[in-house]
Amino acid sequence: MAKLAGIPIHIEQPEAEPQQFGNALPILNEIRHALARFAERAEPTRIDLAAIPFGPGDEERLMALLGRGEVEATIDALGPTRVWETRFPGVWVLDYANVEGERIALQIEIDEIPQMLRTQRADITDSLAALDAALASATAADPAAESRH
Amino acid sequence: MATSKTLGESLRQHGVSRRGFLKFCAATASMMALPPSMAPAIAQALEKARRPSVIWLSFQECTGCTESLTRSFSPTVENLIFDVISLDYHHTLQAAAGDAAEHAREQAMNTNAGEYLVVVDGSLPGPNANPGYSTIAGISNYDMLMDTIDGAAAVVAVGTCAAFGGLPKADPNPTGAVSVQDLVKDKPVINVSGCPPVPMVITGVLAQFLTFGTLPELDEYGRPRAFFGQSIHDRCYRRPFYDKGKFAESFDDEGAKAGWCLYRLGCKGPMTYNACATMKWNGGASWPVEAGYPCLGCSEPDFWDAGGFYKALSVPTGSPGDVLLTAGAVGAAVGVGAGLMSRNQGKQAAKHHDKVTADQLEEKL
Amino acid sequence: MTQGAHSFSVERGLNAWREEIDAPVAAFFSSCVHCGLCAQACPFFVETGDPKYTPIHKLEPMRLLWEQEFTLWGKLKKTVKDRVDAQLGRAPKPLITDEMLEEWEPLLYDSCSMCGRCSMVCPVGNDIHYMIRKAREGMVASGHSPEGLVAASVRAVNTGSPMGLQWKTLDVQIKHVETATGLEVPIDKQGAEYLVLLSSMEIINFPEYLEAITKIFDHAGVSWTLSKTCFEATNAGIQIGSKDIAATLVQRVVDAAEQLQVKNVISPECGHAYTAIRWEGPNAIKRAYPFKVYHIIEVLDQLRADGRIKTEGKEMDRLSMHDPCNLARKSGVVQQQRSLMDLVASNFVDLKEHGEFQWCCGAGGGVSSNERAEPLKLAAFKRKKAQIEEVEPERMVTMCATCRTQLEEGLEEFNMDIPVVGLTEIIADHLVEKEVENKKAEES
Amino acid sequence: MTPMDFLLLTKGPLFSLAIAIFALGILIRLFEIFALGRAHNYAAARGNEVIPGLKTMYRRFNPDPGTFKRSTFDVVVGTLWHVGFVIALLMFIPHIELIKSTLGVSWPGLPNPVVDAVTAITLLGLVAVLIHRLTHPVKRFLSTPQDYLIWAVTFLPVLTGYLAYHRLINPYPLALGLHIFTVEIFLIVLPFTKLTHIFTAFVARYYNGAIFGRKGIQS
Repeated sequence: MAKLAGIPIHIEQPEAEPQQFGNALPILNEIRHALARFAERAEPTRIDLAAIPFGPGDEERLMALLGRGEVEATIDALGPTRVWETRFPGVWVLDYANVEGERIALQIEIDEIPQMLRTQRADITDSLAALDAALASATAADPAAESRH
Repeated sequence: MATSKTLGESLRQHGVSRRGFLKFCAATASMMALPPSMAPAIAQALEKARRPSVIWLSFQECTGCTESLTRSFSPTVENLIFDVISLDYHHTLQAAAGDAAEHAREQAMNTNAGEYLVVVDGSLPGPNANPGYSTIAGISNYDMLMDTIDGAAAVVAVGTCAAFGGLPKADPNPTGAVSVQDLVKDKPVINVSGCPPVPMVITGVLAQFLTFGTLPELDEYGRPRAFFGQSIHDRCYRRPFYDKGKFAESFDDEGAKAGWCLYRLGCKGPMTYNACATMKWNGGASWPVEAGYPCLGCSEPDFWDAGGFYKALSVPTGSPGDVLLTAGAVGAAVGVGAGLMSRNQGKQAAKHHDKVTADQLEEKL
Repeated sequence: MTQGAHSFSVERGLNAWREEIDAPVAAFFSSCVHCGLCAQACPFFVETGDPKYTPIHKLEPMRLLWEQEFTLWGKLKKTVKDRVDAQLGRAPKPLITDEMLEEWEPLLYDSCSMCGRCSMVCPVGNDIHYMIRKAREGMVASGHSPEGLVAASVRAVNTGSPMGLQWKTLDVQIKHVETATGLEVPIDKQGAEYLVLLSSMEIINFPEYLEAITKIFDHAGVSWTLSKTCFEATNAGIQIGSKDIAATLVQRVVDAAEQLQVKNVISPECGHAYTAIRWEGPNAIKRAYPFKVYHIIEVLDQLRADGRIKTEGKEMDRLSMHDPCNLARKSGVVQQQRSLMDLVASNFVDLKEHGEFQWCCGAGGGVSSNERAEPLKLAAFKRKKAQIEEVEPERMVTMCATCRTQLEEGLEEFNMDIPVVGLTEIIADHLVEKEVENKKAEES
Repeated sequence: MTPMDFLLLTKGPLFSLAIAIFALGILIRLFEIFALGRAHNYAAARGNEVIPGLKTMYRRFNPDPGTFKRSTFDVVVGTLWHVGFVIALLMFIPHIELIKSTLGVSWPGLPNPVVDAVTAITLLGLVAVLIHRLTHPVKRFLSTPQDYLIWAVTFLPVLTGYLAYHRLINPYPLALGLHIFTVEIFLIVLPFTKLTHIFTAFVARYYNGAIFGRKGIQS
């Protein structure tokens, strides 16, 4: 029996180029069709990348192909969600992570602005109420206000 | 029991914003293998969903399934789901022990009669086997299962042992192990197979139940199609190599290093239906094939006895080479014997040859 | 051993088949997949369209015997069948009955000229005509052979000629040839290089053949002879399919050749005579010959190659050629006749399928001696007719008296004005005259 | 019996049984033929026997122009499905693995989409030849129940293989089991029917070539 130390171990250098398993291009095609649909009918699309059998390197290749555009945002809710527009305007990447920074979902969204970034109606209503409350309490606390009446 | 609060309320109590909730729904949709466009429907349903009571029974098992579930990085969406279910009995996880634990189970059954979910991991000795092989609090697994499912809405068999018998049932099956579906005939049984199952698949099934209050569509083996609808082979990122005929021939050859197909190393991907290839393991880090290891087919019935982990799927289990040689040798011997008999027949015929003469022919005219 | 008039029986026929079944037959029967391609190679099927004329079907009774008696599987099946019959108390049905053989008689004789074309196209490689020849052994022994062939066989054995021709008839011919040519026809010349055989049909229908070879052999300085004891080359035993009769007839040739101590025997312009003496004869008498056997065309081509035949002038009309099956496909003589044609024809055109893939005239294999087969013989000729029409020759050349007769009769039947000539005669017509030749030699 | 039980049965004992019957049967058939032998030929040979015999073994794959013209369908479709069958049998990687495990020899396979296309063509070809057999006067006349039986046992492995590959039968172990099972039927039936032509055709062709070759003709 070989001693443990006798078993040769050599560490291979990580390859410079990520290996390609050919799954990035089909997604890019799907994005292209979604973008065409949006241009014609203003129909948004969301693509869940969890359902795609990516091999190692496929995701990096796709992201490299999509590149980065002008907009970038972070939403802080249940952990960070990073949102950025790719170099193809209208094509967004949404990278959802939990509070520990581990990814829980990765999506591509084709829209003018991703759903996640929009403020929801209910929140606006709540926000109006909150603002009113803030105003009321501010007014109550301001002695100068009464003197104006 | 906390079934009165809806999931929406529960989440908001946890300080989850609407954007957070939307994110949660997007992740849930992804987990349930639903299209992202389903997220609003999920949001709507989840707002109103109530916390179901869950009773988790562990029989002849290795706790690997529970490990799979609880060892996933926390806090994840899976855990959020767990926060909103009421896990009323799980003898590995719960603090109570002995009579108190059993009491909790009985109480949950009574309070939520007809509505609770039973999750089972592990196979159990069948009704004809010696019940002593596995008991909890002096109760045989069989009795406990039959008693508990009585008022259940549905049963979820988690792991290949519960779903198909798994390791305990493997040849020669000393404990007479059977699967849950072998015993439970009058309740819906959902099999979430795998050894262990992908954690997100377990929670995905629970999420579906509490989101829509319905059971998922099942395949021939009672598994949710959403996760078990496609074979590992069909979703494998190494599939193009299979199609091109590029194979790793051993675990350390150039093909293995280049990430070629593992069919020849015994990969059972073509006959295995599971979500590993897309959902992956350890928070999406990797999965067996990506790690260079052939799929064992652990989510399939009788995978332990399916002819060897490192034998290619198409390879017969016996030793056909020997059979071929033996039968061939016997065939050759018998053939020569039979042929010589026939040849002798010809010789005998020649001996009895009756010469045709012109005189004989002439008399015919 | 049975003797006498009524000795022919199914059992005797089956016994003959048992003698005939060998490894090739077993391989052939094991391989047939009923694809029917052999039918497309058979003029009798092609021109009648009747599937029963499919060549392999003609062998079905022999195949049944092979399967039951020459395969372990067949023997097992028979044992089981017999057991079942015994259990049910019924008599086992015979595998092959007299009625069956009677039904197959016309298939094996009237609709098969043993041309061997099917053997060339069978995709699994079955040599069907090899088996037909063997099957006929059993047909003779079971008493199911056509009257015409039986009569020809009897005449051949009893008179020395299938047509009952006597030496004196030939003698008249010889005198005639000698007068016409001024040359001697050698008879019973000891130690001659070649013993020349003739066929009765030639002597009666095409006397010009004897004259032609007399001239050619004189021209080329060949030492040859006829034999008074045996002039007949044809072998009715081969046609009817009886190696016993065949052996008797071949033995006469061998005796004559050995008596005259010739080195070679020449078969005339007759296809079946050639295959009979060349290929079947030694096996019928079970010994190799002390002499060689040639078809006249082979001899002429050898003389040509040796420069011993000098010709002048060429036929100017459009000539085509019919290869006799027995000579080309069944004996490998294909190039020789073409080399000879080049010598004497300026406008020669081959039929589209020729040589080993030629089509039979329809008269071979005993069909021409079988009056019952007359309509089928004419039907099969239509294939040849179609081939001839494709190339539109002014005359046809052949080198087999049976083929030549069939072509002449067939073309006349269809009112086609295309004369048929023998190749040997054409060569004889173009020989350089001796005196001229001598003069030329003196001049140079 | 579960689908996996069925698969294991077909991959294990049934497969061993099938190849035992196949090997026993086909060797009996072949030796039965060879043992019959050939009578000594006394006629002086014009040509060689061995070389033309071997040539004919190959040449009958490639029919003469006249036969091609007269039987175009048989030649084209017949060749097509035979070649397709052999390619699917010998060039599909899982099959090569099976052969390697049984006989210890292996060779590179073809890409699956190629084998898939070839299999589809083979299936169509087989259906076409069945229709041809049912409609062509000579073929219909010659055909016996055995001809239809061997068509079926040839068609089924190809069909089930195609269905299994495309997962048109579920669950997969059942699909694969059915495929292997139909192959076993094929192997068992082979030695006792004219499927023996797979082997004996080459013997027959050799004899044909040798008989003609001796007379100086390449058949």
